[in-house]
Amino acid sequence: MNNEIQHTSTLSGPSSRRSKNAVGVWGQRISIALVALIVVACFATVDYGDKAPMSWPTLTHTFSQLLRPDWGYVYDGSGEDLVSLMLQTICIAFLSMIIATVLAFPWSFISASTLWPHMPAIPVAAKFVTDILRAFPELVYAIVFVKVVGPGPAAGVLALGVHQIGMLGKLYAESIESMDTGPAEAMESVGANFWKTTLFGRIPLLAPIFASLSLNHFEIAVRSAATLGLVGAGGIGAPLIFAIQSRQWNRVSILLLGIIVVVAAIDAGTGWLRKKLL
Amino acid sequence: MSGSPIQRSAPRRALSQTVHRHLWRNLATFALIVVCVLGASSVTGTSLIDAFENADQAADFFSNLLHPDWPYFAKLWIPLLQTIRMSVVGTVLGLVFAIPFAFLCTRIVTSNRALTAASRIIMDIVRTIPNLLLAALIVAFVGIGQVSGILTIAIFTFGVVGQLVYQTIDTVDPGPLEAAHSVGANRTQTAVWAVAPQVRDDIASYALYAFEINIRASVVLGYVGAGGLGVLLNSSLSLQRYDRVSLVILTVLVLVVAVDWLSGSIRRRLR
Amino acid sequence: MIVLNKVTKRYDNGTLGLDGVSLTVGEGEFVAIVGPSGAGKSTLLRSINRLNDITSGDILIDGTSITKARRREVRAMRCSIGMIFQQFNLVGNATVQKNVISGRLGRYSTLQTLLGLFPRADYELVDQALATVGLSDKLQERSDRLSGGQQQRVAIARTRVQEARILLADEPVASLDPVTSQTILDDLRGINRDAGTTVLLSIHSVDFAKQYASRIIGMRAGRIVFDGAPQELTDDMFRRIYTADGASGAAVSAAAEARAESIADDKAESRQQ
Amino acid sequence: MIVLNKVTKRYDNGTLGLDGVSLTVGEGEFVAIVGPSGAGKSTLLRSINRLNDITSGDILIDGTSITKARRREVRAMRCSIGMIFQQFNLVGNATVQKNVISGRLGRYSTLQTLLGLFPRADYELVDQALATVGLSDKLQERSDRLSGGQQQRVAIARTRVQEARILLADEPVASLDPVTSQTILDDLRGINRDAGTTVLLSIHSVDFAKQYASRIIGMRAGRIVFDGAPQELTDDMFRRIYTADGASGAAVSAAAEARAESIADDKAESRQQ
Amino acid sequence: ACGNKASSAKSSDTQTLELQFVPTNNDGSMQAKAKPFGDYLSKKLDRKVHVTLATDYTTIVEAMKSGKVDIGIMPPAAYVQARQAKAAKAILTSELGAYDRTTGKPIEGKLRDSFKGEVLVRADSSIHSLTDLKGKKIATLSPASASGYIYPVAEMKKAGVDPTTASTLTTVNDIPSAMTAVLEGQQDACFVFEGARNVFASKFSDKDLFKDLRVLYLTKGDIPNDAIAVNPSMDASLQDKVKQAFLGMPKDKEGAEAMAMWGHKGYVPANEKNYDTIEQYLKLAAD
Ligand SMILES: Nc1ncnc2c1ncn2[C@@H]1O[C@H](COP(=O)(O)OP(=O)(O)OP(=O)(O)O)[C@@H](O)[C@H]1O
Ligand SMILES: Nc1ncnc2c1ncn2[C@@H]1O[C@H](COP(=O)(O)OP(=O)(O)OP(=O)(O)O)[C@@H](O)[C@H]1O
Ligand SMILES: [Mg+2]
Ligand SMILES: [Mg+2]
Repeated sequence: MNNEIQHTSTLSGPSSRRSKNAVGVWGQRISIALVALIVVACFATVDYGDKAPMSWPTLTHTFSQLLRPDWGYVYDGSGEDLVSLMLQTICIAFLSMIIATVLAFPWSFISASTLWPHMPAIPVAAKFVTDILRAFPELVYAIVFVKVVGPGPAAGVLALGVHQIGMLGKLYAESIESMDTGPAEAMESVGANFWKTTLFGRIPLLAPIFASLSLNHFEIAVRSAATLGLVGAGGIGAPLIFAIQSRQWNRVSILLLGIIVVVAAIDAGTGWLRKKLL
Repeated sequence: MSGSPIQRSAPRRALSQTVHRHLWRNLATFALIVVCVLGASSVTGTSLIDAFENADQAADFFSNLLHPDWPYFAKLWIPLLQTIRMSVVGTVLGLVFAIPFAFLCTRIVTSNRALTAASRIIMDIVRTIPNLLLAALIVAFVGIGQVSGILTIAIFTFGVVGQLVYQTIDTVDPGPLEAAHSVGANRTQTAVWAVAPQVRDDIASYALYAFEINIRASVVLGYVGAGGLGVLLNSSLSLQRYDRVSLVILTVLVLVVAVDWLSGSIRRRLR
Repeated sequence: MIVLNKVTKRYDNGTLGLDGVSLTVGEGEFVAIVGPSGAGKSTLLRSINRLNDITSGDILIDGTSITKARRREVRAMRCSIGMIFQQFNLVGNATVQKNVISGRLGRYSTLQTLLGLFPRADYELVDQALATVGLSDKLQERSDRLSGGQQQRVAIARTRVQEARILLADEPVASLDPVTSQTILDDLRGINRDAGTTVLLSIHSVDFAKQYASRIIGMRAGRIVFDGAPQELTDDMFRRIYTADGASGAAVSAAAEARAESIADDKAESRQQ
Repeated sequence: MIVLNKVTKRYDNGTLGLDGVSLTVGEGEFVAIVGPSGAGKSTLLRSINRLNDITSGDILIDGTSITKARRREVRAMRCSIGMIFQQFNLVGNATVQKNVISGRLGRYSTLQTLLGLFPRADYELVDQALATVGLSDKLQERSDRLSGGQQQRVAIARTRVQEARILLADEPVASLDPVTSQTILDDLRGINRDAGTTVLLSIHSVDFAKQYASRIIGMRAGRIVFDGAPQELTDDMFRRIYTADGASGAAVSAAAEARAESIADDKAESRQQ
Repeated sequence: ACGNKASSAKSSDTQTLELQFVPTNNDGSMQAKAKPFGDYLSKKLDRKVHVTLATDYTTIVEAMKSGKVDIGIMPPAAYVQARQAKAAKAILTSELGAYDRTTGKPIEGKLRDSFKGEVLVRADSSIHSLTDLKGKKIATLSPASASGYIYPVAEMKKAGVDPTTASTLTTVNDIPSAMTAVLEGQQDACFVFEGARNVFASKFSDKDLFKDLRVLYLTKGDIPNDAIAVNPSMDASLQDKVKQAFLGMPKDKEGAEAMAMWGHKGYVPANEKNYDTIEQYLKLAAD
């Protein structure tokens, strides 16, 4: 259908354009085919029989336990109950999010390729740094920071914070790359330098996006608290892991409930803030 | 210029009429954040000075990683392929469910507020469950193995990508949506025709972002008997074989860089 | 037939977009809405196919209230109401072809849309529409790579393929040169004459309004201040629409009054020849 | 003085935006650029302050090449070149005031910008500029809550406070009613006469171009096809600019030719009176 | 004046002690409570003791190396690594309840400072000796776990079967998962600690672990219980004080309660020799 029309095109441009497009189209098709092939191959080679038959008694037992949360654990004044530990977890997650935001924010401007049209090497190098930060699993950071500041919430804060610089840095940079450049262009046209353009033409548009990405990572940090339990870095992680390992589903259930409540609250906050900033 | 009435009406310009219109509100917000940060640091006992003083300990740890055990790669590549396979399948499964669900979470495909709210809550809960717990629950139901690993990854991806996608949908340019509405398109058509093109490159990059997280998540998934790089990382760590840890991390780094490059090139193409 | 009954629209921030507008537009009319910037022209057009919910009053399309209609009904009604937007509202990273064919979305089933299976005849319709606006060569171009006027023409082509019975056009020729503008307006008049489509357009050029419309509505500050045949739009009327008690800023009004007068005089002169 | 020397701009997708344009605009001139949609008017204006990099040729501003200038120099040069964009380019979620004062960003230090400490006189300048365009009452409104014409006027106010020596305006009155258009154009002429600012504007209304400009440039398909005083823009010339070998689609050109002729005739008639 | 003030301040010269507990086997009765233990020790040692719980073996070794943990209660394999790095010195070993080695049931009132590893198979399985495990699927714990990996693997190698090449090893998170996998037939055997069936019996509502699972093999080597280790740089008098505090715990109501939360029944002085076996086995299992 489309071919018919392409002949009637009157402004047929130089022939090089057409061949370049053709290469682009073929390149695109080949890469799509390749990705599809990989996906299909992955799906095809999984051994789906490699699982135990669902055992209904286990299922019902687990669920009946999950539905009977251990309410006694919510608060007992010992400082090792859900409320106290959850508070600690929230503080860990919040601080790590702040650290990550504060550091990832400037870094994302260095690693956004659209801001460095004349020096493409800089964003590539900056992105590589965030890639390295992301390549280390959280657990490794946790071990390192326990070694540095000793076991406790402080190690958790640092571990999550450093890990999230890499994650947020990437997402921030990508949103800078895909933002509307019109307003920034207008600032540039009055002779504003990079900083002024950014302050007036970019940050107002990016603020809501960055804020919601950061808040998402606040939530992710709350979830990651479980990993911190592995190394004794504070929060609800350790009790959660102990409860899981010993199949104390009613304890798991109350801990999970705590996390859900907190995350839902953060989520509500996120929504409100996004609406305000948009 | 002929603005005399204005000049008269604004002989003195209070700060509140300049760009500092919300100065006090903004300062209060800032102060609140500072207070929260201070409060949180005292609860957690975080002190950056302490961290910097002991930075040599971190250096000590990382110096262990400087000598990768290259020959070990011979044992690494099968778990590597397992990890990639698990991540690919898990991510794709998660995405397949997450994208339509993300549309349900916004007011674009349904006007039923209750449905929207319910979808968001479901997504919240799914997203909230820590990986370790998710893995434990799934193992309790379907036993250990790859399938459990894939299910864990898929559910996690569903939660994370779903949220990112619905937040992106909330911020698309409403113009094309209006245009689609104005020709009588129903909500699904609007979603497919006016929203999807605007968010497709974001979805692509979130998908790759999730894929990347999933590769690292296999560290946790090693626990469910799903194999993969995670098992190697964990055992090398606990046996203090840092030369092997280093090789595993380097492998992950290569994957991360590759995914990042892919994400960048897809976005460039779509932009 | 479009009937507006005491329609008031107040935006969330308190601005009064429409202030008790009552209006009846008959089948097959060609109505031009003129008025100063911020008068409420866009608000009026957008209320008619309910892209804006109105605050009070009622709007009837062929006797059915669109303001009270349920969603499915609104959708069905919109199917036959085409709209050209002031800001074009194209999907920037989709091709021109995709943007144009989206004008027919209301006719396809959801499944068809998902799969992108549209009849060949529709693609031909797209080609024709693009030819009418002179953009055949941009069929597969991304729409954000077009010049302002070209984007506006894509938006017009989109409405053309919709084959609607009512056409709302919000400044369809604002970004177009005089010759292309005429082509487009001639085309709208053609649709109006041949298919009996009701056309409601907002337009800044009073000359074009007079040349094409069978009826002109003048708005200012959310109210209708003139409603009549083109020849009834006297210089006095012109002055009343465009100048008055400071709807677009008190400071400007005195100067504007003078200017409106001079424009009116010009017109009077050129009419005398 | 602006000198363009064999300037060619080819977009990444192969489209030729400008095709060997040479042009000299003297200090204090008021030049209107006319031409069909897609002719390259926006491309030309955007090349002058280097928002577009050009493919070949050279552009000199007061003897200095902006195409070869280093970034700091470009910035300094842009400080004295104002630009009104066809798509406004406002920051949608910032207030009108913030958008307007951003026109003076080139003059502030970075620290000042960071803290938002601008001189009181500048805020008054903002108020005056908004008064000139009749938007005093929208000072603290978010700019995406404005009507199309109001947004265009905010963009104009932004350029006004810049107090530039050269003004590039890309269809500054496209979304404005005739009276407001005249106000704006009068204002531009005032700046041109009083401060000696060079004004280069693209405009679709040939009438306005003739009325205000001291020189008219006609473009089509990336080339300059007319360059002369308003009175030299004969009907024949008009025809040559707007119709010819199918740059905006062959299908439309025959009809357009006829139409251009009729417009030209109209003009001839009205001039006779 | 300033210096005087600082030295006279009561708490500044007695630094907080950092104690981390990484349990060997979470036997289900363990509670994730650190406070009571910390409070008890604080009182006895007359200085603040900060207690944390963790499950990862690496951290405690690294943290002891960097001096950020002063007292570590850790699994034997981790202790051996810390000892090699000269970061830890065991002063005590914990005591746990003993098991009857024929029935697998606990023996009332009897304590032991070491335990063994178990290889479990399905009761109806055709596997009857270690060599039968050739070509079979085995669920193991982390390769740093003494009972869940090191001991059984080392002893299998001694018996002539190298499970790392001849069998398929699958690492799992926790013992219930491993036992479920064996019960469901996903795996043919699993490596657990002695008494695991007893400990987790209550978690399997529909299965009788003693009927459905059979002990194929009990490791020959004894695995010492958790080591209570201190930083070698700690001054001798403090080391002694710590030792006495732990030894006194079972006699003290408060202390006994704190211990019980972690499943410890008592403490005995550590014998470095007991840990040498692990060192050998670790080498054997690793290569
Ligand atoms: N970013 C871009 N990428 C590719 N081609 C472009 C781009 N911008 C403009 N063009 C093409 O360059 C040509 C000139 O565009 P330009 O915007 O200069 O036209 P114009 O004279 O301003 O038209 P209008 O009056 O419609 O605004 C057009 O054919 C257009 O399609
Ligand atoms: N989303 C909105 N929120 C608040 N106020 C709005 C919004 N959209 C428009 N307005 C206000 O409503 C009034 C009427 O706007 P409308 O867009 O209908 O004007 P218009 O006649 O189309 O003007 P123009 O010719 O400039 O496009 C204006 O004062 C405008 O500021
Ligand atoms: Mg409008
Ligand atoms: Mg243009």
